[in-house]
Amino acid sequence: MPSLGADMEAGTLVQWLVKPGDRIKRGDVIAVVETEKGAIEIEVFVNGIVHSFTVQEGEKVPVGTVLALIAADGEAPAVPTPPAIKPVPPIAPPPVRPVTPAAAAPPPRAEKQPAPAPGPALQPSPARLRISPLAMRVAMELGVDPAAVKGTGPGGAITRFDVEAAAKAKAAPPPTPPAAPAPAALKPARPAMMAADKQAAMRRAIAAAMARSKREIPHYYLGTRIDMSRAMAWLREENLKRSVNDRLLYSVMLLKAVALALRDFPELNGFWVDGAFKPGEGIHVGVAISLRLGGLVAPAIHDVDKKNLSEIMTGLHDLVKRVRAGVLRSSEIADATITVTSLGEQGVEHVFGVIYPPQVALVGFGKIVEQPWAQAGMVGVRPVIMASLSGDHRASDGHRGGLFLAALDRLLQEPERL
Amino acid sequence: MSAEGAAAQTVRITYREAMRQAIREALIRDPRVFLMGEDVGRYGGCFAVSRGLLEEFGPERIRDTPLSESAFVGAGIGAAMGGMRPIVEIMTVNFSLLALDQILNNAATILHMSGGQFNIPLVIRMTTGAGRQLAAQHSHSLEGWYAHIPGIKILTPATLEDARGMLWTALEDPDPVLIFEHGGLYNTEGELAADAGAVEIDHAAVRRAGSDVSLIAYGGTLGKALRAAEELAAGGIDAEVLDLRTLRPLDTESILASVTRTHRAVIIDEGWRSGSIAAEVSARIMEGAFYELDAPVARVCSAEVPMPYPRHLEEAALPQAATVVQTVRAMVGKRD
Amino acid sequence: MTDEEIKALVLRELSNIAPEIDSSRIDPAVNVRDQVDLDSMNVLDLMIAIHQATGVEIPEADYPKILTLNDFVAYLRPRLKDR
Amino acid sequence: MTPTPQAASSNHPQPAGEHSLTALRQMILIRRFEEKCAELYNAGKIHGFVHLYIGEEAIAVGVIAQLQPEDAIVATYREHGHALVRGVPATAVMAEMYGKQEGCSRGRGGSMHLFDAATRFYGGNAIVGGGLPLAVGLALADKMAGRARVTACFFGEGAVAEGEFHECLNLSALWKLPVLFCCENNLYAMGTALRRSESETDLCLKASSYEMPAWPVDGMDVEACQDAARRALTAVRGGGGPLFLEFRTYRFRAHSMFDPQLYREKQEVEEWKKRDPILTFGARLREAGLLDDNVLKSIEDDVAAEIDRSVEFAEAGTWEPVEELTRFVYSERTRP
Repeated sequence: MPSLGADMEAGTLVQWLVKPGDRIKRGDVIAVVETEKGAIEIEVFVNGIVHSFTVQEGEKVPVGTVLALIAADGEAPAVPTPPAIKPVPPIAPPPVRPVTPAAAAPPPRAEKQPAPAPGPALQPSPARLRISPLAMRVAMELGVDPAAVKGTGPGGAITRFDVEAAAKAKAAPPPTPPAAPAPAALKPARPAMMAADKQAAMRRAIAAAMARSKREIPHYYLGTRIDMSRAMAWLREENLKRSVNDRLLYSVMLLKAVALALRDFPELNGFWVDGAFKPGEGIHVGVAISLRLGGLVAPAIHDVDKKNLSEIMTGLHDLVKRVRAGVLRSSEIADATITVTSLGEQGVEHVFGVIYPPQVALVGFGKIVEQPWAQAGMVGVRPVIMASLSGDHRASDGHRGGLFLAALDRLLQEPERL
Repeated sequence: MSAEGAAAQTVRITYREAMRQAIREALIRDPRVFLMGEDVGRYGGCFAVSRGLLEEFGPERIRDTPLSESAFVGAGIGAAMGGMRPIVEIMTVNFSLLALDQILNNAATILHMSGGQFNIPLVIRMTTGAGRQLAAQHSHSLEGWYAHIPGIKILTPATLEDARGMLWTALEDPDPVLIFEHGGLYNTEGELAADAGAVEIDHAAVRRAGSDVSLIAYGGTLGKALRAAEELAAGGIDAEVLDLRTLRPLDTESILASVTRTHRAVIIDEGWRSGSIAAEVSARIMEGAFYELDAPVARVCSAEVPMPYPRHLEEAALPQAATVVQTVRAMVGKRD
Repeated sequence: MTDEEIKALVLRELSNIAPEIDSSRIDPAVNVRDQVDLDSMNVLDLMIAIHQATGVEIPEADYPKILTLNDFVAYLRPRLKDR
Repeated sequence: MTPTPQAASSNHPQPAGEHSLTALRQMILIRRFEEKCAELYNAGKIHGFVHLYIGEEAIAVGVIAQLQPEDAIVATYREHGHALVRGVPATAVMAEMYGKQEGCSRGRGGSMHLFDAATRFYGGNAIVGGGLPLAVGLALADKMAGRARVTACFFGEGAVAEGEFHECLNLSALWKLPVLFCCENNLYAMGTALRRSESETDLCLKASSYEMPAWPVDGMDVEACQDAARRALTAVRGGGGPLFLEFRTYRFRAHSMFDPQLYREKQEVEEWKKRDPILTFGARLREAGLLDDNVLKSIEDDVAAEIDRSVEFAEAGTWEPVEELTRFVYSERTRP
């Protein structure tokens, strides 16, 4: 059972996606595990053949428990010789919990016993976490899960400083942005956690994060009306050219415009950690997605400023699907450098959001409504959207925030350049 | 020592004078010692280190040689085997290549080839380094090359104390010792204890204590490292400066101890980066302090180009304090 | 395709998108979005699903004409008449 | 100064009995020892490069016997004969050929690096020309210390093309150092004939350009070698500065063990073999009534026994433990 966060002690194996005898290769998703944060796909890091399951669907087991035995490639076919396989003891303190983009952690290591019984061997995980050797050591000492630590060192590496900050934060309010499971769509073979429990767990997580935000972050709020006529006209034309599978939603334009505007306002893109602002390594826009049965998550689309609209659309589409299926990757939960929330679908015109700590800004969009619009002494009717910025006054000031919204407006007036 | 005592006992002196005092002291203390090299006598030394010594000690002990690096370096080896304690001066490290055969094939190997029968108590001094617009045949820093060779010792005095004190210790050493004097240091001036004398040559020295990063330097780069440390201090980064002093044998223990204190290391080396002593130091840190590291080891070395003549290009080619500062900042990240 | 088949198809795809709905309680004459919480992504997903199931591609410009279940039937019927 | 042709060959006064037989025995010892080495090389007992002196024995025997115990010798990689004549025990030389710990260089040098402190035998230098600066230095130490010693420096004619040859002849002449330069001109530097590598093939002319006496000597005639060496040593020891002897000789065997000798005609080798120093000297001794078959047989038997002992000694020798691999890189001592 991989550790998917510092606070995770156990998980429920919801579903095996392979069966004994299946040939698997590095990168395959082999199981789904249910945690407080939702269902997580478990990826393998070895090639081989599934030998046997040691945990059955529906079982809740501690982190570190061996879930399955995999015979490495090239070994004798998996003869059922269980005594030859020595699983690691449950909850052995995981030496390293490397979590690369996919949240799946490696299958735990089992040792190959020497002759006589040539049992299948499990491979150690080659997954890498960008963390300094010292930080790793300190993380072990402080009991911090490095996978949950945001790196600020060279190339985004996790340093001792980051680990110590995370340890401090852990001692105080919950460190991570609210992330929640989506119980509705997932149909586990044997539901392990009752929907009500999950709801409650997610509610607690949101409560902690939002309370911390309002307690710690001195918010300022700015709003501006943006004429969307050019953007919407361009989008209509564009979508005419596209098949239904490739059509764009206008929210994709908003995400791209936010990301591009952020390039000139780095103080809005990043984190307030341990009394200092740490700029984000990229522009990873968290998209607030509400769940059908309540609650929300805000997973990130990475490097939005570098993606074209189609790529963002693909990312968004995929994200929404998986959020609602309850299957997210931990990097998507942890990496967002800013959050965008759009509540226009619900019909509201104005949104003033609460910043997800440790982020320092949130951009809100309301509904596009037709409004009288005066320009150059003439009054006309235009589709208008209300854009707002919730800023952390420790990291930025209203003046810069205002300039950011103005930049956002300018970008949306040239939709063809997005 | 009381403050007034200390003040009373220091003298203002240049690196060049400190070195000259060291040679003079050796000539006085040990009749086996003599100085040999190109223009060490009448000319007074290419960098004026030996000025006045010919008059004091005579041509037998202050020997001008022909421009025959291989012959007079080899003669130094032979004389050392014959019971003398020669100090051989080579004008610059670039010229020492003409004597590389003698240094590597003889000085460094005879003890071993002879199964321990013949040791070579020889000291070879030479200038190294750039910074004086002397272009590509007088400016290189090849001490890292020499440090590759087992059988010899490599000293790089960077301070007045070491300029004054390393020579005697080197002369007492039973094996060949090469002393690299950075040309940019001769005119540096400062206070030196009037009774300054021999110093040990086995250890690196912490020239400035710090907790955030270890700046590992030697010879000509020590000053740059110290300047960088001052600038970093103004930005809230507390750098430790370690002076390697001896490049062979390297004081690995002190290097590892420093990195264990600071968890980050930047090595500043006027040699070219590839295959440099900086590379060696870095490798030792990996081998011995990997789990202490909070960031990859960084190196600030000379650009991989023969040293150009114009000042701006020379400066661009050399490690500079500003580059060190930049490197450290990127490594440490933003801090309160 | 009969009207009932079309209705069933739309309801099936709608259930995939919003599993919590009780499709038997959808009023065919009332705006679907007033009965089911659908955002624009859900609407797009529904259009894609219908396209995949029937081959009919509904242009964006026609979205305002298709608000109720009955509207879907009316819109799709002539386009599916030979299938 | 021009070569002194009168020194080219001796007038062969009657060989003195005991002394002459000793010389003959030494030449035979070298010859048989090296023949044994070739055999042992083929048998896989001796490895690396092995350069045989066969044909040139008269030079080592002629010169070294004239040296005093306190004099020094610097030789080349073709130095088995020199070591044996100098008095390094055949056992220690053979053990060194084997690489055994009981070898004269503790097995660390092998065939090319025979060293012996007891007899002031300074190698065993395998860089052509590289030994000359050592000899200059050893002589410099003697001169500065006021000791009436001479350093005999052997090298092949190939070294004449090296800069170190010219640097050292110049420096030693300039400083009037007591070096006896013994050039063993066997006409081929490996496979390159002298006439194919030197514009001026008169080596004495080169040496005399440095204002030092330079005499050609018949290197196939042990008495000529003895005579020239005796007179040269007297001159050098008297403070006249260095002296250059060119011994004209020929090696009968290949340069090293793997050498098909494509560079010279078999006929040429055969011609020179007629002048085999052992045969010609033996014939003269017979003429003088100092040698007959019985005496020769007893010499040969005695030599064979000595060589057998050396092989037994080497075979019984010990391999240095690998734990001691890094000894003799630096002198072993405890520092204060």
